[in-house]
Amino acid sequence: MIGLSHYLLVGAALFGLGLFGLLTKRNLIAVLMSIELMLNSVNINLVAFSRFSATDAAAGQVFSLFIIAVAAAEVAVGLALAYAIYRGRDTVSVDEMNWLKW
Amino acid sequence: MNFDALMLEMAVALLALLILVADLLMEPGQSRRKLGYLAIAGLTGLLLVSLGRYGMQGAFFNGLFLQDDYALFFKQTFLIGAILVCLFSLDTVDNLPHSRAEFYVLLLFAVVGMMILASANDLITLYVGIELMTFSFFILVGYVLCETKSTEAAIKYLVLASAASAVMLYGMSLLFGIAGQLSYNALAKGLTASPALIVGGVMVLSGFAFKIAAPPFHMWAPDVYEGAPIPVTALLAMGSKAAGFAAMVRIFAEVFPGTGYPWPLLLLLLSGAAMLVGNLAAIPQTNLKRMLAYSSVAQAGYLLTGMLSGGFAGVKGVLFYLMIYVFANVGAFAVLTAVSRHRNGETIGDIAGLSRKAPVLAVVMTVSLLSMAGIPPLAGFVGKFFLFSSAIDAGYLWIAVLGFVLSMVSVYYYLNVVKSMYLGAPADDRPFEIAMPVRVTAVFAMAATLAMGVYPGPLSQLAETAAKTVFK
Amino acid sequence: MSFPVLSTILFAPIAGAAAITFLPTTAGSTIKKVSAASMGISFLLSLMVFFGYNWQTGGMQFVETLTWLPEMGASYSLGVDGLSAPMILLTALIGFAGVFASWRVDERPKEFFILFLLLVAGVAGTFVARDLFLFLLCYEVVVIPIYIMIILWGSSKRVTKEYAAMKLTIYLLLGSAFLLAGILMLYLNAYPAGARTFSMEALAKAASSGALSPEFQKFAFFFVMLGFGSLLSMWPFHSWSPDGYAGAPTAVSMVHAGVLKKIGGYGLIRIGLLMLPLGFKFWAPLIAAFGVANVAYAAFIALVQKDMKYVVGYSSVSHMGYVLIGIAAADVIGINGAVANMFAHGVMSALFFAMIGHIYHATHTRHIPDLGGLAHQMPRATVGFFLAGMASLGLPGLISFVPEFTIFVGSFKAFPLFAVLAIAGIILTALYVLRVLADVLFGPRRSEWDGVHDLHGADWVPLVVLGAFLIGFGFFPSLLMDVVNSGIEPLTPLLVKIKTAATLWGGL
Amino acid sequence: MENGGLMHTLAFFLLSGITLAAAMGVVFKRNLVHSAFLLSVTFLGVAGLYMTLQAEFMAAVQALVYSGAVAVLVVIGVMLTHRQQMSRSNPPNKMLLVGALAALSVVGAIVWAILATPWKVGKGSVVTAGDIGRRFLTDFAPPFEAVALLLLAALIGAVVLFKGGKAQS
Repeated sequence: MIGLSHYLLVGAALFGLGLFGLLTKRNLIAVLMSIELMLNSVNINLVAFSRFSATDAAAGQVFSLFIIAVAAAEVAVGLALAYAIYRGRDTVSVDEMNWLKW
Repeated sequence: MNFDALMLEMAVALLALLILVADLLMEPGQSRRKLGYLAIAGLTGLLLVSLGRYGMQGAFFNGLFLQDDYALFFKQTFLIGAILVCLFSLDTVDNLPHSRAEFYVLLLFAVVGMMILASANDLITLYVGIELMTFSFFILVGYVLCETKSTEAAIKYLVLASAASAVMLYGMSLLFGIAGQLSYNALAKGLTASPALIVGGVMVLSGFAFKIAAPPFHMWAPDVYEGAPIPVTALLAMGSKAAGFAAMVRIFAEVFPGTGYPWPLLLLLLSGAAMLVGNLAAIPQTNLKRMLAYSSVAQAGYLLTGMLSGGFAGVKGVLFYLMIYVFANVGAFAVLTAVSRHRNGETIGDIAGLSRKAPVLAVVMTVSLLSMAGIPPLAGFVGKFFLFSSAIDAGYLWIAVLGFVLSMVSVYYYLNVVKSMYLGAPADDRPFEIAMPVRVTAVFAMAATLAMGVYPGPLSQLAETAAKTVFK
Repeated sequence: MSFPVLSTILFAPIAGAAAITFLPTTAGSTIKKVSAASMGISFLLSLMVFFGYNWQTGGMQFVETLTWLPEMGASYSLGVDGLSAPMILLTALIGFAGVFASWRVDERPKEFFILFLLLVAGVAGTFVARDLFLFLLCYEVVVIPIYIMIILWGSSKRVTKEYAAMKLTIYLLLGSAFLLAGILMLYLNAYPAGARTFSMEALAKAASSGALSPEFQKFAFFFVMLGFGSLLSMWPFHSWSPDGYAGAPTAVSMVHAGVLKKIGGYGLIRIGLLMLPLGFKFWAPLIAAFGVANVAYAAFIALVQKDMKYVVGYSSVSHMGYVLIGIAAADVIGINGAVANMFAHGVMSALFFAMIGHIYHATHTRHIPDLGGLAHQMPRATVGFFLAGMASLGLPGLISFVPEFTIFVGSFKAFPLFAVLAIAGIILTALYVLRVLADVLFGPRRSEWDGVHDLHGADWVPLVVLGAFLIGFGFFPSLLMDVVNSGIEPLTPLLVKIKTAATLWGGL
Repeated sequence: MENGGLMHTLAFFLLSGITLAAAMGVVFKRNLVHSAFLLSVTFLGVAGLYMTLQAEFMAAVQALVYSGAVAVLVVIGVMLTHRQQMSRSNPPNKMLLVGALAALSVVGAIVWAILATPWKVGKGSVVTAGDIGRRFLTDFAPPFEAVALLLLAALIGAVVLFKGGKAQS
């Protein structure tokens, strides 16, 4: 039978994939996508907890809605920045951002 | 809905919207300085109003939003910081290529975020407060888009801050899983010792460590400080740190103590690492913004010692120190703004000979830096006194000794700046122009640093009253 | 409340400094006059304090108390006793002489005198404070002005002035870091939360009432010893001192060697002995051993120095060894001698540095082999130099004979071996002092120094005031010793009580 | 979907398989456009998982906001900023091994925490959209308003940054 732990493990795997992408991706947009994966794993956790164990179940889903809203805004700002830097440099590779030490 | 509880936050938000609307009504080419004055006047008015709000205790929105002296003290810290930053950024903003009014708007949004953080009593409010502050900073950091450095710093900040948020959120989700609720009060009751608590707690702590720039999550600070426009750096240095501590102290005072794990030990490690890394890495820096960034890492370390004892004495030290850190920081960055306007650079070579060109600014810089180092009779000394004595009192003698020794080591790199200002030859012969607001801010910050060092009584009492409200 | 004498001594220089900030940079002579006036007020009042101090009744006199930080237990409270009266006189005396020794500073005089006055005020504050917090505040105030003064007006010889200044600053600050930790421990352990106080009397009472365990005292005293030891240039923490003095401008060397170092000895007695008596007793043999190392090691090094300032720098390290031995003897006579010797050494080293400063100003060299026969061209400076030299080797009839003798008498009982070694050190002192005097002042006339100026105008002031004390207290030692004794004599019960307390190496 | 049945089990494994496979594609694909589309698939998979958790409202929001808005935004971003060869547009950097080790150790810690913790299963309940809406307007009113400000800030920010990017070129 499928229980809480199954969902949590899926979340953990998603989190790990996101973290791996965050650490190893060169392209800024790819890095942003990896972060989205991590945030999704958080949401899976929250919704799973609110379904299976939470005393205040609604709070978990409210939390994940907030996270979705913020994540959407984050992508918008991140892409605007990516576009800005692309206009200046013709690249969005994180590795090539060497004005400052990474 | 209780509007009174949210009064300060809403007022700042309305002020921001007012500026946004006023900007639309103004001619495109017109100077936006008036809007800056409007922001300063509005914030000052609110600061005065807030002075009368001490002693108002209460939990609103089902206990998720707290109104207490602790939150109020932090809100005043943010207001003071924002007022001073606005004041010395007037000229910087005038010279922006575009979107001048939006600068103030975003700055005010950041302040709203910090204020929410100070009052947050549940994880959602905490998260949203953090994000509102951080989002405003993403944009402010990247504000000078003609400078690739600025954009790059913004991207780094965005990526790293979002990643830190994701890690923190994951930790929060585990805490939610254990306790089943999100408010601090419920968490305090519901958190039971379990592996998930360890992992979740560490992840939440990592998120905070990022906000206060404590190692190993401090790597963003030097780059972002260097890339961002100076006023933004100033606000980031004190605001992000103060807001991070505001939320962190509350969690560590209300949620974690009952869980049976030795959380202070983690804070101890974090604090020692921050002091060591910050002070040692600051030594070879030649760019003053980077130097101040590493110095702010070290300050985070000092501040963390105040949380070790888990009592109000240490928290009082944290509050006191954050307030005076605002003044020291504003002093240093205001001087740096003037230097940067003149030389278009912020290295130790650019500041050379400042004592001949602008003796007042050189004195302000010296006083601010020495206050950060904790040399009496400046305020930083009293702050460190409170922090370290609370640590010793709680039995953590060696971290205090380390703190004392490293703050004296920090004098080395601060004095290198002083040496450059007093001994170095000026790099050019052009007359040094100081805008009036910058001069006023700098002198005011220095006077405050001196006054609170010689007579810390009122501020320390205020901090003590505020700290006591967290420990009910 | 009567006229606040001590506050005036403390704030006259600060007021002077504040007045100078409003003067234009170019008003060099006005700046100097303002400095001289403000230091003059301090000096006259400190004379009044010293000679007005009633040593027959003893205890704290000229007391002033204001509430300051009640929630921390700190108050603004001043007072002098037999221990601090000589020290405050010394501070004002050297500060006053220092202003005149700097009369020829023409480069950025405004900054120079502001910093100098702040420095003197800070030092004065440490000696009149009856509150440990006030003491700490004043204690660290002094370091930063010194740093800036050395880098701006100092001179680079063997090492650059930047290096010398940084070394001095970091050594002193690191020492103060340990001191701060030690004092904080003391403050936190002496009384429970809520009743905590920085009052020196109350803290001393805590120790005698048994609130501080012997283990704690040993532990805390070690920190205090590191702090005050490095300030006093106790071996092996002494190496900042010769470099620092050599790099510093004359007035700073005078104040630093003359009074600032003495804060170390003063603190060891006032804080170390009175507040942590068992810790003091425990570490006393080590302090005495370090003291002997100071005497012997620094004297040997002084023998081979070629720069006059280094000779006097090492000589001051060496003299501090006597002070350490006297204090470590933990005996009324020894401590009497140590305190009096601090005063004596302060006066003579200040005179030394003032004269060296003058000779350097006139000849532009401090290199001993380059100099010689200056008595022909500079008879007045020679008198000063000679006086200081003779005092340094302890000639009877000058200020330091009685104090040094007292130290030996006092320490012989406690540390016979160390006392003998230290006496032997006097021979080395005589050697290096006489060598410098002979090589610099005497010998054949050298024509290259024919045109140099001797002391004139303001240069007289340091020689006259410092010389007066050198001779006056030499002929009438009781003027000094009676006051000192009135401060140390009341310690007898305490000293008797710790006589049998555990020490590091048992009896040596 | 009823909890515990065979359908539920099947749906869970299918959806989590899709989700994780797509997520792996997001991370390991060398072509950024492919990654972006797979990201959309991941989001839809997660929406499906929400359905199995009886969180229909969440699933709808996930599908609309994430799969709809965010994924489309990402695709637009990719298109705007990449005009060179797409096939190697998403290369890894030199930290593959370090990154893998770090990610694995974090996941290891999390998995340990998940498996070793005795979760108090049973108290949870199904949440309706009405519950959520009520909470938004009562308890969570301050963060709700703050998020509104945040979106406004993001809007302003996007405009400012876009304008800046233009001024620069």
